[in-house]
Amino acid sequence: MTTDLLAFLPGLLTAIGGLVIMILGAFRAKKQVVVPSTLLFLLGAFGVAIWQASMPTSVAFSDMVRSGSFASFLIAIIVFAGIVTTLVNQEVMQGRRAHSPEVYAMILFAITGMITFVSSNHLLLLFVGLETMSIALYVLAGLYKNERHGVEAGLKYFILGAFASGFLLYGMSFVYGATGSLHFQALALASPEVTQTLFFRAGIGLMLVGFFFKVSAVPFHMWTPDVYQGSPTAISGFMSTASKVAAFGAFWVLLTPISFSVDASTQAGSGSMAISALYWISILSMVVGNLTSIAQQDLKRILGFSSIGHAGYLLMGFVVATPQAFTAMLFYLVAYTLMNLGAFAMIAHFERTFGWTDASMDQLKGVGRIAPRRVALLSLFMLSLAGFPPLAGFFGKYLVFSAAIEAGFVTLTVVAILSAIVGAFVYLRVIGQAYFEQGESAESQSVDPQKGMGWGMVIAASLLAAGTIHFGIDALMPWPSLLDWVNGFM
Amino acid sequence: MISIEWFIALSAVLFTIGAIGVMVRRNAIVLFMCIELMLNAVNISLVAFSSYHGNIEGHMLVLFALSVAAAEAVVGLALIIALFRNTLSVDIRNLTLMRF
Amino acid sequence: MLVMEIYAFILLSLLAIATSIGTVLNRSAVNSALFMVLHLLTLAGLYLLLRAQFLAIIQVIVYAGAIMVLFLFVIMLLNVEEEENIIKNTRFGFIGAFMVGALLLGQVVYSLLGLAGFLPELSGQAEAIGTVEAIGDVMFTDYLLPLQVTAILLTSAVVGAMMIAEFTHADGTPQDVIEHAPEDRVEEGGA
Amino acid sequence: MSYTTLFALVLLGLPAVGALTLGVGGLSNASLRQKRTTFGVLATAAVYIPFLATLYLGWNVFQSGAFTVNFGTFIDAGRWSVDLAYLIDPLSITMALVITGIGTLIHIYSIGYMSHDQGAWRFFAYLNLFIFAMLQLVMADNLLVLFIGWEGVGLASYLLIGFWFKKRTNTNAANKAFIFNRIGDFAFLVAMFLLLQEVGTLQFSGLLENVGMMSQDTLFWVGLLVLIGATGKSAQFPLFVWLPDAMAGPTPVSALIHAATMVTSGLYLITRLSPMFVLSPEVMMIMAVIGALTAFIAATIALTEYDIKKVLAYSTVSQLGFMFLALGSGAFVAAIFHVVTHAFFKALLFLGSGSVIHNMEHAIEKTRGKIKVGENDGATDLDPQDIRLMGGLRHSMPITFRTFWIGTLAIAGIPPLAGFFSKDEILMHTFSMGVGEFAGPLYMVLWAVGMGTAFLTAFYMVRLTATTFHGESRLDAALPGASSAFHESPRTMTFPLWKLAIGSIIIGWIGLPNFVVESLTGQEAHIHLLKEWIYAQAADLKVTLSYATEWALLAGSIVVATMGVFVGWRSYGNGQWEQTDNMLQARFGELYNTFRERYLLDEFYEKVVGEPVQWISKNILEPVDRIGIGGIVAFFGATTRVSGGVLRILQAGLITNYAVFILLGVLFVLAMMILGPVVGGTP
Repeated sequence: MTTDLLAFLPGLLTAIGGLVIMILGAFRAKKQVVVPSTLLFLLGAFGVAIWQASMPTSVAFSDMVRSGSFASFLIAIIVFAGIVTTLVNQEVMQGRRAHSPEVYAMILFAITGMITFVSSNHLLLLFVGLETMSIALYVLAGLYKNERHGVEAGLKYFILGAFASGFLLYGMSFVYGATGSLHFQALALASPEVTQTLFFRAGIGLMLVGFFFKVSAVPFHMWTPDVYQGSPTAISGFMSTASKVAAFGAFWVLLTPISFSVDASTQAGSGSMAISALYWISILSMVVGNLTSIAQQDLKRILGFSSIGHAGYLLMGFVVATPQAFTAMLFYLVAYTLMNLGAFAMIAHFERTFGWTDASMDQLKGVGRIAPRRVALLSLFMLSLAGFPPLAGFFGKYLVFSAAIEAGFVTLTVVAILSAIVGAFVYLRVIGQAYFEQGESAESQSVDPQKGMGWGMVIAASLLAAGTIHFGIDALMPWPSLLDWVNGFM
Repeated sequence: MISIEWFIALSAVLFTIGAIGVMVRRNAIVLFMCIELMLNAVNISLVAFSSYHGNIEGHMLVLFALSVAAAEAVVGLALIIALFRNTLSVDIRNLTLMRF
Repeated sequence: MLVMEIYAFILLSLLAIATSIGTVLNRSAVNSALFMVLHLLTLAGLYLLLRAQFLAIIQVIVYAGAIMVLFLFVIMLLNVEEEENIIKNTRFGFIGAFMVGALLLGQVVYSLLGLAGFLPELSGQAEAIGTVEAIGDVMFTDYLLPLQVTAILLTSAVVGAMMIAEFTHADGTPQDVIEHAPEDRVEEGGA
Repeated sequence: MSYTTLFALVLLGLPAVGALTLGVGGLSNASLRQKRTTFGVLATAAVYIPFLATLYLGWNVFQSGAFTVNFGTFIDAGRWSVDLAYLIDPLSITMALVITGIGTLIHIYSIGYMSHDQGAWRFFAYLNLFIFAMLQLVMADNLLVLFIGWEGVGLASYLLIGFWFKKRTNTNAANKAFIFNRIGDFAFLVAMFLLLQEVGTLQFSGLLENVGMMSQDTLFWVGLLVLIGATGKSAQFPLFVWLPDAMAGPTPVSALIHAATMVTSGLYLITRLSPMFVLSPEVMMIMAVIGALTAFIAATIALTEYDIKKVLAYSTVSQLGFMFLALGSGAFVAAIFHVVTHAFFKALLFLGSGSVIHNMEHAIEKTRGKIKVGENDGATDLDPQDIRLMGGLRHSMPITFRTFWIGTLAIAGIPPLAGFFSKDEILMHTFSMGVGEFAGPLYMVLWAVGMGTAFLTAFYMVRLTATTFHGESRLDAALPGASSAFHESPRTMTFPLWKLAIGSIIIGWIGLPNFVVESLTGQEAHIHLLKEWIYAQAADLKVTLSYATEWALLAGSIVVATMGVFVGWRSYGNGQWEQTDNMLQARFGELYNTFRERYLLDEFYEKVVGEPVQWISKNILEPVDRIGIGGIVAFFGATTRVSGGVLRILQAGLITNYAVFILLGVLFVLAMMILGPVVGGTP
């Protein structure tokens, strides 16, 4: 029992943390108490996850949950995203009516769900974890309940999320029907007679739908920009990174053995078909995500569409499905988390500092003159998202693309590079808007431009910026790099 | 004895009806009920598989899906109430502030 | 006995389909919800046919009893007006939705072809696994972690629902749904 | 760490350190930014010390041959890996000497030029960044490191063109340069992937040893893609339109980046890969045609321009065209030779023009200060770069005047100035190809075009110089009394002018034609120093002409250049630009107008590329999300539209639509899973 609990310690810590914060909230605790205690629990979970990541994979709770290496590594990323979100959120939401202690309880519950989701070894636990995460996120998305934008974001996310999880559950039932088990291992070891039935294949297809929805791949992406726009900005950053890390990690473990261990050489198993579906969805996501972002005027929507495009690149890893693609995907997840969180955090900060009513591009005009250093930070994250060397985003893209080339997916890579070029234009437009355009200075002057970043923002932004730069070049450094570490998971 | 495909076919029909409902209804509450219809259709197939396999895992999944549905209902209805306070209706056509 | 089961299945499945269509097509949300309750009851009957006694009971108590009552309560609370005739207003959308649905059904049924002859008999274990004992047995051993996570899920759902549904005035005092809703509506009608 | 490694580190690292120091220093403290001279001196040091390091390394290479400096593995991808390595050989040393040497002079010049600009700190940081990236580019031992430098110089160029970003046209120019470069970069990237696929390495020595492994087709495609990459960066037809606009940047930038160094990086790349290119005569031919075409088109446009920097910009494009013609004719040494000589005289001309513009601006502003408002409204939009307003500057700016003439004669190809030797060598190679077997007649035509362009070059350069410096001052007509405010530029600006002028005179002597001595002594001669120095890297094709022909060509070059200068002087010598231009316009009519309108290339891009792209994104991509992503409209189809009134429920933003899309996606995925993979799913 103790070993079981130890294996699930990060999840345990965040769950208990959530309950504690909830109780603190009930006793009307001050933010000065709530935020540090949230951080305390998260830091504890982070430390445990990092420690566990260096250990080999083990299972606990009667084979229900995995811990160690890969799973713990992803947990660490998720918890890191939670830490940054807490730091940013406590600052940018200050003074808003929606800023109650329960927000942090919900963040912790969401992280508990993600941890369960990403480390599950059983479809039932996967479903429960996913729903725990989703329900907390529905609430967080609808946090600005007094504004129509907020309610709209929450309700859209909720209805479509419930709709998509219906498909996921249906797929699980089909797979269960075909194999008679919900265990990942049982699915992976299912005989070819089972896996080649239409029924099993349809089940995998329906489960893919649930997965595609969570990572917002086209055409399951429509909710993404709307929800990111309407949610509190720091929360949007959290949703766009942590929940995707969880989904990619969980489904990698689930899907790759099932769909690819099948006799793919005969092209008759569900493997090649799953690859085919993933292939086209990946292409669609990259193309639609990047192209549509051109026409956007709202920064948060731009990031929404950009995250759709990034989901396309990450899906490439699923298509290629080699060990190299696996490490590339893990690296890309780290890079993506850092730069996307950074971009959202900077936008959240500007929204607050300059009193923006929305995050449209026009607001950014001339900000580069008032706050050059902060815009430089934003530009750093944007450049990384665009894939400029030597930042983490470039190296991640490079790894994914070279893995695809190695495996012979030339067309896919060419499409990816083309769409990345299109995407780069959008990010540069944002930077250009901030630096080269004249702003209506009257509006900007009404706020004190010298009002800088608070401690939370400073810590968060410097962590993210340092990570974005560091992971772009750490493979060149003499000391052991992230890539070496990640390689060890295979 | 009834063969299992009848149960699965029934679940497919009910699932489809629910899905069609999601596409045609405008009332957020009814729309949500249609999603519940879909979840229940899944439950039938799960219970059927479980009973025919003689394996309890399906039953357990239904049980947990049921509690998840309950939780979703709570949050969903809360969001619908919030929508009503903002727009004085539960018509999802009012949810088009953010688009394009 | 066997023939009786077949009759019962046909009756229940037709009822289930009819009530689900009723739920989808009814103009009034209240009627939809009532149809839904009926639907859930027929499903409970189907569960009994499948020897899942515990789930049948839970279906009636939790789903039909609790969840649907919550739905009805919200419908009554908000006192939403009936939708205009949904069939007429969205005729073409409806045809389209129907076609998409038909395609989906076609695909699923096509994938079911592989099921012919697969699991023809109810398992002998079916009786045993449907009982409270069997479920309770595994619930607190093998499924301990999902159970605990579900507890967190329900907690967060309740807390979240309170955060979302509780409205406050600018001065921080709670605001009642009903308090302003009808008046506003009158104003709207007057304007 | 050996001394060579240390010096290589200094050479490659110091500009980066400089850029970082200046950038961080300037960002951190507003009062620090005012110390403009300090910034300038620091920046100059960060280029001058590398110059000395390059000299040391060059001496080493001369003594003991080429070597590589490896700083470890850059990327290890299992089957192949890329090192962070730098190649120190005669070719890279030559380029590095040009970059750091001319870079130093231009940095010194900038101290004076930017002394009144608030953004000087930024300027010097960018300049150092550029030097750093450019050195990465030329010293790289493999294509990936080169590509990093390639992108880096693009970035620095973008930043510097848009340096005065408050003016809309400047940012537009910066964007234009960026976008046109992207086209080329993309082709280059694809070429890199192809090479990696075919050869399995990006390292130059590995690549060039294995060129034999590649099929003729692959060679052609790789060559063509690299050529397109170079076309973008080196401003060749049809991608050259960004370069004239890039003159929006400060003049030292134009001199350093857009004349002397960055634009030659395409040439450097092709020369570096020359053993590969000579195996593909088709690509060589395309290259030669592009070069000749560019040279001619740009020269004709330069003939009609009135903006002093635009003339020089088009002249740069034209000279780059000459270099491409050289590459296409297999004259790789000559191309690099022309890069070196051109770097000197074009930098000289640009800095001279900067000096003139500086003077004009000063005069206009000072005089306008005296005029009462409303008295002379026409004076408010005087363009200090317009040569029609200049004239007579020889009296007030004697140093600029003299050095500018030296530059003009050098570019015109008057012996024994620098331009003569390199240009003559290029044309000789083209002629030699013309009597060769492959596409001989075509090369003959190209040679004729080259000779014509050489004449035009001399002609328009004299037009520019004479109109600027000779005749009477015309500024007085627009702004009375302005000419009295003319003055020579400060020492920091004239010092580099003199240095460059001397360079423009003597630098050509490193490439004296061998045949001159050979035909006299009858023995093999080695007076072409540059060829001796870099021959191992630049796989020059042999010239197969008799000494008599070569002498004749030499004489022909001299005659053409002299004719150009003479005719130009007769037409413009006394400042009679107006009559001559009108006469030319009357004589050539529509042709002249075509030159004047720059062949309508900008309009062409606007219409053929710009507008369709805008149209697509506005009319197709934008509504894609709005009207419900095409498919749904198509699916619900015409019936929906015909019956009308229902369309609003399909508008995006509506959950229903989103659900429909999810369902369509489900149908798609299920179809894929049930019916089997669609082509493309598996490699």
